[in-house]
Amino acid sequence: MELVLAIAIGILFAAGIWLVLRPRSFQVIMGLMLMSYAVNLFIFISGRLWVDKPALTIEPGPIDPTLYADPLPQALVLTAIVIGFATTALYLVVLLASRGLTGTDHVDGKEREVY
Amino acid sequence: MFWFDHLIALPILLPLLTGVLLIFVDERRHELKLWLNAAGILATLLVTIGFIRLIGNGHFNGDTGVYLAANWIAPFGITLVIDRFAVMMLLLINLVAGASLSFAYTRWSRLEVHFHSLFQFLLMGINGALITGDLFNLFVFFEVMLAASYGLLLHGKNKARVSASMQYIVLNLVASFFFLIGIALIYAATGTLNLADLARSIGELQPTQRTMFETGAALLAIVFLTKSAIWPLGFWLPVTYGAAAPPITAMLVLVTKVGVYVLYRLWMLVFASDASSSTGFGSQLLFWGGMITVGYGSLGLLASQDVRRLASYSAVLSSGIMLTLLGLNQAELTGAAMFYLFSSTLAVTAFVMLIELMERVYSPAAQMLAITMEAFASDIGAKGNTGVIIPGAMVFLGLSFAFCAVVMSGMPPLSGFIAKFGIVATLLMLSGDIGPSLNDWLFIAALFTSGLFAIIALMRLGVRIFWATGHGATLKLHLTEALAIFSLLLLCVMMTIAAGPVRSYMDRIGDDLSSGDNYIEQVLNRGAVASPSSSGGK
Amino acid sequence: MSLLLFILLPFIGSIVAGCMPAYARNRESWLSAAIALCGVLLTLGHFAAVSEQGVLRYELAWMPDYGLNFLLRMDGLSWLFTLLIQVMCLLVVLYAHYYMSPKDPVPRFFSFLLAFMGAMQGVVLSGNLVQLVIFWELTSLASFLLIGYWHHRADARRGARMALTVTATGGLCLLMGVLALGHVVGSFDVDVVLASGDTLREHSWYFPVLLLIALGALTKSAQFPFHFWLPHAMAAPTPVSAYLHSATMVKAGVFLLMLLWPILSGTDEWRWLIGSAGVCTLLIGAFAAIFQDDMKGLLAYSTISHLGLIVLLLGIGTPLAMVAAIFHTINHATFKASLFMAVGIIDHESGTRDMRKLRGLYRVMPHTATLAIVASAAMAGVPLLNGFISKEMFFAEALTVGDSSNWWMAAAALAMGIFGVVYSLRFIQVFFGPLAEDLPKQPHEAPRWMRLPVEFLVICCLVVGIIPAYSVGMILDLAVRAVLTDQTPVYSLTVWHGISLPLIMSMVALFGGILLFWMLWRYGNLRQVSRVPIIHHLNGKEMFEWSQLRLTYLAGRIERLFTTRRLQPQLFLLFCSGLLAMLLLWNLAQLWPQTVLHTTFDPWFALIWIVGAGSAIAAAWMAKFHRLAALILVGGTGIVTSVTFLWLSAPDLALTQLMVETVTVVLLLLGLRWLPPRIISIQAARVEARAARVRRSRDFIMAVIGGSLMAAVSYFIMMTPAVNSISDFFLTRSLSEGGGTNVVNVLLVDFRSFDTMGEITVLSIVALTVYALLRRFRPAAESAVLPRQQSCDFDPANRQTPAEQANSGYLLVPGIYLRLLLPITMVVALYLFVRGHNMPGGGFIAGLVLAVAFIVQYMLAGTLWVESHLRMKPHLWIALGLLLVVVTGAGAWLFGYPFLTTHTAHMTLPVLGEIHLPSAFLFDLGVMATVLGTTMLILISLAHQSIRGHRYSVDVADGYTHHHRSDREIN
Amino acid sequence: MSAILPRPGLSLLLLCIWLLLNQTLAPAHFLLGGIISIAVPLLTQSLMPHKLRLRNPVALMRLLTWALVEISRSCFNVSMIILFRQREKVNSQFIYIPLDMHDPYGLAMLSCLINCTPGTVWVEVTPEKHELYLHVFDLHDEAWWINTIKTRYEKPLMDVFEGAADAGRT
Amino acid sequence: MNAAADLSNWLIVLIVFFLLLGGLLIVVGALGLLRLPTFAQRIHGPAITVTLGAGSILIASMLLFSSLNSRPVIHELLITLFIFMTAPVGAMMMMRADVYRKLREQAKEKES
Amino acid sequence: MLGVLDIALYAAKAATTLAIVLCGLRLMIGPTAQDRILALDTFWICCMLLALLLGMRFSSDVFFELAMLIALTGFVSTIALAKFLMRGEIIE
Repeated sequence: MELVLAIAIGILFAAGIWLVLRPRSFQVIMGLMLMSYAVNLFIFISGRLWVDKPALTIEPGPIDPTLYADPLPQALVLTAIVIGFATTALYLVVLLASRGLTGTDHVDGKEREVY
Repeated sequence: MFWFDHLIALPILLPLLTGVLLIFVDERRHELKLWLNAAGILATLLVTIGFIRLIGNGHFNGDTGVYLAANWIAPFGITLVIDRFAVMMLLLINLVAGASLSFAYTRWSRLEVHFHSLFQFLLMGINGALITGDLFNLFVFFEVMLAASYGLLLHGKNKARVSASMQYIVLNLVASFFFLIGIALIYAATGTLNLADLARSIGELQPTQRTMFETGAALLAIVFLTKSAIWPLGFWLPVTYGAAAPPITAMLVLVTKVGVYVLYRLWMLVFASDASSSTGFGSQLLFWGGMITVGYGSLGLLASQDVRRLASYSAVLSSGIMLTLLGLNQAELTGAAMFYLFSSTLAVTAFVMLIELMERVYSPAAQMLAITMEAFASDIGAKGNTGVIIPGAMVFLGLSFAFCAVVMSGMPPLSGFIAKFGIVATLLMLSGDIGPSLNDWLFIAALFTSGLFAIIALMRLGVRIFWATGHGATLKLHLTEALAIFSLLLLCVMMTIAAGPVRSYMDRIGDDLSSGDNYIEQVLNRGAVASPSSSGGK
Repeated sequence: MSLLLFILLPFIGSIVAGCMPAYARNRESWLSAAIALCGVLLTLGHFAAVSEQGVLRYELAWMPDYGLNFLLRMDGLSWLFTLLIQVMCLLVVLYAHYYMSPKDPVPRFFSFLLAFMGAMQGVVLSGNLVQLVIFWELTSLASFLLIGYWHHRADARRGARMALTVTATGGLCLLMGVLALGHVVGSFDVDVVLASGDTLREHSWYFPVLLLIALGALTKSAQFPFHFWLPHAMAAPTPVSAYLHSATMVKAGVFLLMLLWPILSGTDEWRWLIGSAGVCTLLIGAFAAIFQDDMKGLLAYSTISHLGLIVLLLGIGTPLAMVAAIFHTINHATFKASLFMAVGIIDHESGTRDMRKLRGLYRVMPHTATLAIVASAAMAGVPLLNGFISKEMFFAEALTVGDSSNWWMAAAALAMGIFGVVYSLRFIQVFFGPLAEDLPKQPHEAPRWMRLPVEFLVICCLVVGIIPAYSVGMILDLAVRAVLTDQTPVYSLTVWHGISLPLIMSMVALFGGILLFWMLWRYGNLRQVSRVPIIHHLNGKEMFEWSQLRLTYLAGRIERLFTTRRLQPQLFLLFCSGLLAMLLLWNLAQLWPQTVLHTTFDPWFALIWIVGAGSAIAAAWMAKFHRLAALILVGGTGIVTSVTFLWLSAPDLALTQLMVETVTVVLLLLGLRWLPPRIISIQAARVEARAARVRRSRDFIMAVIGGSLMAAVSYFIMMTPAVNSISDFFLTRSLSEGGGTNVVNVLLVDFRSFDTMGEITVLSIVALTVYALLRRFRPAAESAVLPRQQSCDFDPANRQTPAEQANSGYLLVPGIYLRLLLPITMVVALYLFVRGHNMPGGGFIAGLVLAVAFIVQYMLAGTLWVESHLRMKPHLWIALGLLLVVVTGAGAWLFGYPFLTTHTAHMTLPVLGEIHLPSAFLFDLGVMATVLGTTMLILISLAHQSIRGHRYSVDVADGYTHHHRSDREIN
Repeated sequence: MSAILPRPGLSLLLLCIWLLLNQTLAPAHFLLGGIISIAVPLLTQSLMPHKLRLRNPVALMRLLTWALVEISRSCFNVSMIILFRQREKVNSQFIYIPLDMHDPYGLAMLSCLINCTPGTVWVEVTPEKHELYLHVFDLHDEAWWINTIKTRYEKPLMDVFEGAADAGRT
Repeated sequence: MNAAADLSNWLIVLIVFFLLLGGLLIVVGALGLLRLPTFAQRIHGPAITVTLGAGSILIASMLLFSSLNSRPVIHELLITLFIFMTAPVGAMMMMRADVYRKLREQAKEKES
Repeated sequence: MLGVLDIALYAAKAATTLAIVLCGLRLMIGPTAQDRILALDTFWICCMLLALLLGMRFSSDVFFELAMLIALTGFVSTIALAKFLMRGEIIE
């Protein structure tokens, strides 16, 4: 299970890196999305991995923390997801603006001169 | 819990509130917006000064004000921490912010909607990053800061700005991913996010956890180094500064400084205490990175043909010097470093604002003249033995340029010189009889060389702009703009005159940072307000 | 206290002068003259005190912790220099009043001049070495400004730049030397320093200190090899040359050497360093002076050689040599200043300084000519003039160097004497012969008062030359005693010592000089020669400029080499550094065995992730040419991610992830419409291939390494046993004190509500930015053309407006559902919001759900229709939401709790039963409003683009044949 | 009345949804749900141009029950085809079915039934001839389909939504 | 499965039946999506999943929770309702998109 | 007898996962955009069912909201994509 998740994170990250290093702004935004998935999962597992634990809704009465997964990383992931969404949106709009003003969708705002 | 403890949250809340209120105000009522904005900054400044007084009078025990947001004790809740270091930075930030607002008033703030709100949000982010005591909260405030800076960078959109901000945004997004990974690693290793708790627990880490922690710390370091434009990671800086509107560039300079601040804070708090091999390694890395940055910056200064690049390279230079000082890993140097940070920041921001005035007088094209024109110019041009009469605004411009140049290049007598003198003197003082180490010598040499290069570059530029092409040029100078620049330079002068007290205050900062235990103790022992309904954590 | 006046007066004066209007020349000069006069009187007033107490001190605390106080100190030497500065200033001001043209903006001139005077005073009076350096650099700045006074002239600019560069560099060296010196002797206070000469000379740092300080001094007083800046500084107005570049500033270096003579001198290093510099300068200067055609140039070089003489005397290092040095300093100041002024007069009256043109001026300006001749005689060292005496002293000292075995010093001295006579003759020959016709102006005698300073100085020369002992004896003595306190030698200031070797030498020099001049004049065609014979090609100026340019170009090349303005390399570097950081984990590998497995392998989970990873890779593969497909694939990955969250029992995350997923897809689709078509052109592909293949493979390797590293890291994390984290606290307190059963939500709105506040602020910032960015934004022309799908004629929808499509067109039937879903979704959103505190959900999800519901309406009926039927004001939502959050947080203050402390109000109503209203609820409400507002604002601003696009396309589209998005590219 | 309750049916539906969501009949929730179910339609009615008129709920019930059977039957068929028949034997066709019903809600209901029945997918109603453009997964007898749709589905729906009055003309 | 001791066997049998049926139908639908040749045919596969597959799972869940909480738990009906409201829309849109895209491609071939 | 229920739940879960995998394959192989969209749509449904099954597995209502939300909003991205395919832009 751990191995599966680790490999998954790795693959997502690799795809993200590859795309982020591409010259086209749309590829970059795709890469950013993939990377944010990977990073979210990574934060999530920083509280270690628990399967077959009940979700983090607790009944009244004394609580045995060992029965539950670590809630803090989940809260962090939530915040991270939101911020990631916001920045993605912003980047998308900047991408459009740059495409509109410079006429190209190259990340540098100008086509790379071919030599 | 005294009334003044609640003040600690204000540096974050005041800008937020102001920004929100500014959203309500209609764009057409520009004056009102401006006054609201100014009022927000002024209030923050007053609070800051209040902090100085409070700390000075020892109202906060341990001279460290701790605020438990939402009333949860550390390390569980989020704590805000105020000490001299934070207060100094707050002061600097808000002073510069005020200046750049007054500069932006005439032109830039009318260019697009929501300038003022974004401005305040940026301040909120910076202030939050300065005073938060929680790692993830730091990330959040960094994002606030960055998001606002994106917005402001795009302000008055044009080709250059948009493509520059593409670069800036993508780099910072990736850096933010690193930030998150680093936080996750640190949490996985230590199970806490509170800075004080981290500093406490670093001693009792298992080797495994320790390695994870160090990796996380390294990633965070990369993030902050990117922000503070260390050599191989700082190429975004000239591009961005070159594109942004001058008052915005001034604020971006502050953002850079925040990166440096956080590095100092974390390093001094968490690493300075523990003496593992990795720390030494890290400081070596930091030192050399800083040195390379200094070299890069000074070469860039020498090579730069136009004003904007010159400004950005001097910013690079100053953060390079700060990083090197940190890499020397002596807490006593912090005072000198802070002094330098102050004066260089003031000078660079003032210079950045001058840029626009210069460009208003001389077309940027004229600035791109090859330097050979100056070097081998045959004695062409008017030969008569009568000088050119300079209009008043031009006198102001020239004088402020000269002031900036003097401070930035560390020439006597202004604060730049005091700062450099302080650094070298402290280094010599610390070295004692054995004399400074090789690294110290290298650094001193770099310091002087960079100063020389700055002199040459600035002089060349000044001569070209003010003397070579200055025939009857007239400048429309608005009072607010003049005021902004004047006040910044005035601060430099005051720092020079009051060098003694200022410097000793900065040294207190150094002492605070070097004694991290006090910070840890204050934060972790801070009790929450007991509530009738519930007990314990609350 | 009175010492302070010496510094304050000039600076105040300079500020006042600077503020005066441009036409106020008289007021200007009166002010300056007054200040200078006061200075002179003050100086004379201090004579008694100095001669009695030896040293006057005045101290102000500045940076006491660093031994850096504002400390003024006046001893005999500095008194002498003060006198020099003040008197010269007085004369120069008087002279300048007539010299400067009425059209000149004199305020600038006088204010710079006074500033310089203040700085110079600071140099000679400061009793603190660092402070001395400060004033030192100030003099450099002032001279820079004064040289560049006529900045419309290229030579003035160049001269100024050269002077500043050289002297400032020297200043930096000096600073370093002073700091090192201070470190060695433990203080910057001059008196302390002077007291501890032996410690310094023993110390291992002696040579570096000496070298650095010497560099400072030599650059300042234009010693070889730094002498080249002085001739170019002659572009300054003549009063400036007279004042700065002959009398005072260039003497600063000499002053410094004299000041530190007691502690630095007496070693071989000193002798060789200073002495050799002096000798070279002396000879080169004198030799070069002969062949100048510009009178000022000649004087400049002679100044250089005389400075060399003084420096050489200091280098010789005997007490008598010191006496001679000080004495010559005075003499040189007097005659050289007067000569400069004379040149100024000639230049002023005849309009040129070119000795090739000038001739026979004696006929038209007899007074000036006489003065100039006498002064140059003094320069040549003719008996009964002051130059003679000091030069004789110099000869005497030159003879004493070593013994008879090395005669070269004497030879050098003799040569210098001969050259001196030659250039003096060359100088005065402009007065003889027939009057030149081709002069720019018709020369005539200068006004009375303009000649006065010259006359005064020349009289000084005579007086000192005839009765030295009674004229300067006391002053000289004072200065000498100040420097060599106890080792003051016996010396006699008399004209006639009887026949002695020095006397013979000076006679030889005199007549040899005349002879040489005659020969050069007759055979050497001296009159027309305009370049220095042997040494012309070691041209300091050329070298300076060349080095400057080289430096700049080199810097530029290096900078270009080590910088980039493109994004991809920067990202690559960033990733590299990140990976390096992760490599720190390598030694986790040893800790491998002690890891624990929390879970058992689950094949189905692996299967799901095969899909997820597969679609991620496919997305990476297709993102360039099949954007839509890539988008869908990324969506698939997103779903797999949220399924993972679900699987690992984190429903909140899954929920948020899915909603964000949906909104993001809509967002990207809105953006996708404006991206340019990407059609593979074979040729371009082939051309690109070479460059790109390398890049691609590089990136691919990077990606693989990065991915595997990430995988390794996360695996290690999951394998290492969990640490006892702070999370138990949250679990135990969530219900009892947070008042909610959903721990994650309680974390968000209570424990870490500060984060949430920041987070929604980020959202709002982004939304405002997007709005501001797109408000007046016009999409690119070629992308504004209608999509291909809307330009085909057989689709009935293309004949309808969006509203018609929705209300009667093909969207009618779906529209029924979509419209019915709006209220239902709102109810569900409210439910999620209310239950959020205890169940998955909360304000954020609710806000997103609401936003999605509205967006669906936009998609259905188009922007115009929806907004004509329903006005939503996203700004208002954002602002209200944030405000609510802040106010809720601040509400805690009323109860004396910190910001954002939650408080639950319990009330029991008759019918409804018990109701709990936690303040976190209001907080969450604010979050919901903000999220709704931001999402709507972003999406609507994007949607408005296409309206603008349509409007725009009408203008541009006709005749614009453009295949928008070929279908091959979509799938 | 209509000022407060523009859409009584919708309000009722929303109230039911609310109570179902909260799985309670507590008075507090009745109150809250009531408020919501009155407020929401008021907010959203401007975006809902088409009004719903239910004439004959009983017929609707009957239709639904029949449809359920039909759905499961065709579900079975389609599954069989997917699992066991080789693909080229499958005869998928587009067919046109002329429609008389104009009430949008009726059409919506029809589309729901058709799409939920495996084997048939609604494409669109052609604007000119007002024909239903339909895709059938495994077509053997086109006439049978047209007949089934018109009698089994359209007529009852017209009863339900357009009333018996104009349902006669088929 | 905790706290479910009081489930009567016939109920369990019922639940199990619906679960298995649902699972089977889901797979069959997905299989149809995968192995049918053209889009117009593939779109019929998921219909099974959506209707009966989902339906039977929902029934199972309803039965289970009702018996666990020993009171009728019927809020799964909501999900059913939503599915029946949303699934047709998606299907219609996709189908129409497919149809018109095919038409466009034919038009393009005619041009060239 | 409860064991049977567990097994059945596991089987259902497995079946759903299998369905997800099949959808994923279709998602990847395409070949046309509408195929991918269809696959994505089915994907959502399967997720919803998975959520329901997990809810039954843990016998908690927590997952119910999730399932309901997917049922309610899962189709949005589907129709957005479909409309983009059909009209070239989703909000006209």
